Amino acid sequence: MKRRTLLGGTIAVAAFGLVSSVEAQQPPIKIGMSMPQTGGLAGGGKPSLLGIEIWRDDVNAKGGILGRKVELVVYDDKSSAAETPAIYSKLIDVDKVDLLFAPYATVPTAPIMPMVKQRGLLLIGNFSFQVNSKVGHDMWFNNAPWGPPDSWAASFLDIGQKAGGKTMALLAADQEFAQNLAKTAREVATKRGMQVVFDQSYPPNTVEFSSIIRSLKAAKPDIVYVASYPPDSAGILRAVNEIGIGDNVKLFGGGMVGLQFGSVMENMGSLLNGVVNYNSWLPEKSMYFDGTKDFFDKYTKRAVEAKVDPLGYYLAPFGYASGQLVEQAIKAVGSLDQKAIAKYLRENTHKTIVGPIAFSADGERKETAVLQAQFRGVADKNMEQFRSSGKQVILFPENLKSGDLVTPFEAARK
Amino acid sequence: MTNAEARVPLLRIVSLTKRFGGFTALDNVSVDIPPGERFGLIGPNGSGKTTLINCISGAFRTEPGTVLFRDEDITPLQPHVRTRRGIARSFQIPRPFRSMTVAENLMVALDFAAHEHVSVAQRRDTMMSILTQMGLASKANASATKLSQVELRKMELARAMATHPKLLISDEAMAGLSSSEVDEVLDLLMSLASQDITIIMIEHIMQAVMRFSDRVMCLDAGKIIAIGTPSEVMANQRVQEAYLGT
Amino acid sequence: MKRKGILFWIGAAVFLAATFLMTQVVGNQYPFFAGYVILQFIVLAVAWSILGGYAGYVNFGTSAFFGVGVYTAVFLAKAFGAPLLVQIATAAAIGALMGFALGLLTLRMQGIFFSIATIALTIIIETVITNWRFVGGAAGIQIERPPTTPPFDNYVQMLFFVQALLVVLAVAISRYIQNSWIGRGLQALRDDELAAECTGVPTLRLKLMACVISGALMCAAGAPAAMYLQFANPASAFDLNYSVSALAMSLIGGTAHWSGPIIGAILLSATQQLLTVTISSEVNVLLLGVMLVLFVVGAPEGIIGLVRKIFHSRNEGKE
Amino acid sequence: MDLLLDAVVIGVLLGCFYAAVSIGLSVSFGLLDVPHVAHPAFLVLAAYLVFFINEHYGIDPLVAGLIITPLFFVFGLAAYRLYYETFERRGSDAGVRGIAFFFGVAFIIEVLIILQFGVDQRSVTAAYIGKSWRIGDMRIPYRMLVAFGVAMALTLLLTLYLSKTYMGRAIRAVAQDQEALRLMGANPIRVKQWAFGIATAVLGLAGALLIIVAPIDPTLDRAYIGRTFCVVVMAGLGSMSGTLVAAVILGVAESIVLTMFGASWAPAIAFAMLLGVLAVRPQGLFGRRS
Repeated sequence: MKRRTLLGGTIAVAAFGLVSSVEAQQPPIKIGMSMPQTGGLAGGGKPSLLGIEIWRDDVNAKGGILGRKVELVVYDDKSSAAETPAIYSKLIDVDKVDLLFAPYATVPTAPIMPMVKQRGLLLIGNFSFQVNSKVGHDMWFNNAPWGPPDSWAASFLDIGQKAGGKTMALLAADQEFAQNLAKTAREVATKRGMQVVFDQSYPPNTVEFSSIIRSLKAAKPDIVYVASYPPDSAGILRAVNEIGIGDNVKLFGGGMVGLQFGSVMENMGSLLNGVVNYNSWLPEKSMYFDGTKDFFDKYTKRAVEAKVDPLGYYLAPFGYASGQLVEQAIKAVGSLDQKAIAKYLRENTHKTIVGPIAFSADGERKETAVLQAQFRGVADKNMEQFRSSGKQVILFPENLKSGDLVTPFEAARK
Repeated sequence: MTNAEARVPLLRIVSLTKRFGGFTALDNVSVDIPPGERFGLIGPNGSGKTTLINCISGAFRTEPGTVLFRDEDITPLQPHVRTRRGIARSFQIPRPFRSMTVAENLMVALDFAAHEHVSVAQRRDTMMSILTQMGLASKANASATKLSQVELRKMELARAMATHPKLLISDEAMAGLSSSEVDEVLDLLMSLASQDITIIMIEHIMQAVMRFSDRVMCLDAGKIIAIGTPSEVMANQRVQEAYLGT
Repeated sequence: MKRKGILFWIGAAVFLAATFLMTQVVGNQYPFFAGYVILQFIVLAVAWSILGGYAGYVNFGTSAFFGVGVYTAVFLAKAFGAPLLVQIATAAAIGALMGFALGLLTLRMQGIFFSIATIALTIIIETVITNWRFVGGAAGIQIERPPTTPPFDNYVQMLFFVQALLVVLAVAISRYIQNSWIGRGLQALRDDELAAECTGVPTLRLKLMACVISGALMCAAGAPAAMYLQFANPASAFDLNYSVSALAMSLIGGTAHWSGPIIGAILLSATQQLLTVTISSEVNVLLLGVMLVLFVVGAPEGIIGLVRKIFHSRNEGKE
Repeated sequence: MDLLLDAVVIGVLLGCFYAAVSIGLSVSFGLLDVPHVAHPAFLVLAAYLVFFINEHYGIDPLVAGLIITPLFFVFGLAAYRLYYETFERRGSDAGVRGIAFFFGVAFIIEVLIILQFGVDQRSVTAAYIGKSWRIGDMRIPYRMLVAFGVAMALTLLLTLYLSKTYMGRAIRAVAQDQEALRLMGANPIRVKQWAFGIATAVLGLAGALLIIVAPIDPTLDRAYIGRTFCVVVMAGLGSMSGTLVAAVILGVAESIVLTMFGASWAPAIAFAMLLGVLAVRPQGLFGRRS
């Protein structure tokens, strides 16, 4: 008996809190999401959220959408998949939000995909990787620049092959995102008849990479494709610097998460030089679109107060872009009808601060806009240097290219 | 003692040896204890008394040597099985079940060691009669942590009694007690012995051992150095050396 | 005793009827999502306290059992498309086996050594699952729910009711254990293992029993989580959070009585659910820490202990 | 063969690092029986303080570690006092509740770190980070040599302290028999408090090592609960040199698996070893209990 009253009480309190908060005569447009603000993904979740918040403030300063203000309803999912179903149920059934954004990253997003599909709801993805491939939801749109799943590995291997690379080593973290990257890399390599001479997954929380790098080096690969997570990325680069990687390596990097974050880059300093890694946005001339500069002016100011990544290149502008996507779609459709919004998003190309975005049928980008960029001339302990162009030279895609590959890897590190 | 029964010992220890690493705690100990005997076990500290008890009650495993109880080899049996066969003990440092009341402490023994299945009410009666005999009836519902030293000793004996033992081993049940309390506990043990229970008593208080025992055995460095009537053992030179010499 | 037993079963029946009615009447989905999580933690806490509370063996491996439950369900769903009840039953069986193996391997160890061994076991099992490609490996796996079976028109409602059944089962077992000779034996061995053994308590067998029952229930609680999340990855399924929560809930509620872990689980997980959708930040984690410290310091016997203190005049230790 | 030798060398150094971060626990848990699951949280906290000092004053991380050592000593004294007042004083069965208490403390520390330093990964700079020492074909990172040095120093100092000084012997005595100690005229609580202070103080240097060897983030402590307890238990409670040996065994095993076999199996191997040790020798390799 006791447990039911308690449970009922909880729900009543939760529901009550909501009813009282919405009182304006023109109800705001509510956009609901969970966002990792604690746990392992918080380092990405926080800047991403800040990007979305800046969009909200910009939109509201302009008078909102359809004359209605935008309100964000955000809960912390603690970077855990176990939390998101209840949170999104709350957002849908209790908060009755008008639109849904997905949390940053794949793991927290995966459990809500079947749910939004079943209910026929629009979901704007946030840097998750291939969560829709099995679910097949036609109202899913990912803000990430990934594009077709294999394009990422393909572009990296292209660069390597052009530089004369024939064999590949693969080093991946034993965690979901890295494993997905490694899988596509393996497939692309097989398709191209490229020999994989080293293929290892290392466990999370590996402290010391010297021994792994040593055995990787012994395999003498031309191309080293690394799919790693923030703490390991730093450890791997350190070990590479200390142990060396051999003169035959022409290209090193690819899928190292973490080298996009300001604090990590600052800490790594000159160790980064020569690494060719994926990215989503960089302060190169080719990357500035309408509003991009304005956005970063605001972000830089607010990031200090919020204690989040001072650079915020990787995720924050895409958070802003998510907002721009729905903003344009709602304005064009003239209502909050999710089916219509989805139709509009699918059929048009949208202008955002990260460039034009067009979606293919699976809700991913039509074409990949994942950058492959090489670190050059990076000095130690200097955050500000990354704000100027030339520190990360874009090698791919062609239309954004800002320089050529320096190879071999050991030479590029100097 | 001199009757025919004495030839079928209740407890029979044959060439028992126990080693801890390189240290030999018991060295080829053999002894028979006939039913109904009051058996005193003495020896200086570290002579192997408690080790011997642990071997009898099953807390320690022995490789060479066997322990026979009522003509059955109990060497491979676990302690709780031995308890059910009729070997009960108290501990040198009392080990009550602290989260329980005195009554509950005894109920554990009655629940697990009772031979036949009896009703809860009957078990309660048994418990109360044991407590009354031990002079603990008024403490039945007190927490075991609230007992005085002598009460703890008595409760341990009561708990051991609740397992319906044929052999009761009392390990220094009088240590740290006042002389009047020693007498009290000694009287209790005597009265238990008169109920057809064989008792092995380890004790440092010589007077108590002398008064209590039919027979006394003295251990030193894991070996039996003397066994016989109390006065014989006391007169033994090696016993005197063991106690006074080292 | 008898009357209390009847009251208990009436209460359980009312609880089940109410949860069932809720699935038929309430249209809003959120109570089921949030309620499911709370019920799941009740089962975990109750199961944990059978070994951790009654026997005093602190199992840090709740997440190992939970995760194995999740992956049993994932495997069965993927390999055979097995229905939910089969998943749960199999998970319980595997959990029992796991508990038995863990017990055999480790119960001869005293106290904290057992806890450390359970940590080791968790990491080993997680590594095995991480390297098992069939169930998705490290990358995780998305699982499709089978169609909903009547009388439920929504899968989460069904899961909610199934978890409620598990709660009743777990509580009934826990209550039975406490009131029976098993409970007294476990309590005795928790206080003093040698003394218990020498009082006739078959300690190893009782511990194994507790381990098996506790393991089976934990695994069973984990199995429906696969269908609840429709996704599983090792990092989430073997989250340390499950281990800490089960322990914290039992202690906050109090382990001296079967109702303690229930109270603790409801209090803690309801608070967490509430905080997730209100304050929703680091403060949430902070609160768990502060609550743990405060309760452990201020109410060492948990809420049950506090209540007993208040009604001290009643005869204590009985039920 | 070259690779194997390499793996062993790196493994030994890695093991030394594990020893350094575990040795405090070997005192607090191994000798004092305090179920200190917040030990890794204290460790991460120390690492963050080292980061703070390094970042703001440009002081070498090892020196920074030494600077916070007295602070941590006092912190340890206070922590034990709190622990004693709430648990040991009330008598037995602190076990479960002690664990819960320290879990709570660990969570609080974690959140405080997030509030103060944010969730971003942090690391320090020093001359010996990022460079390596060449011997023939082999290259050994200097930071691992630092770990080696610190671990050796800590083990040696603690072993000497525990065997040569009056207080050290009292600490070992308190682990064996409190009553005997009381008879010696020493206050066991004082002794334990002092020992806990020392156990916490060594975290200053250990925390410096943690951030020297690899970058840190606020939730890193969770990864070290298993490792540190594994080392201390495998060693056998309370043996300082045993801690070093057990940690080195763990490090070498991990390193060999990482190099020679599937890297992803490394954690399972390490912990399977622990289970094996516990099953055969429940008292650990160098256990104090017979």
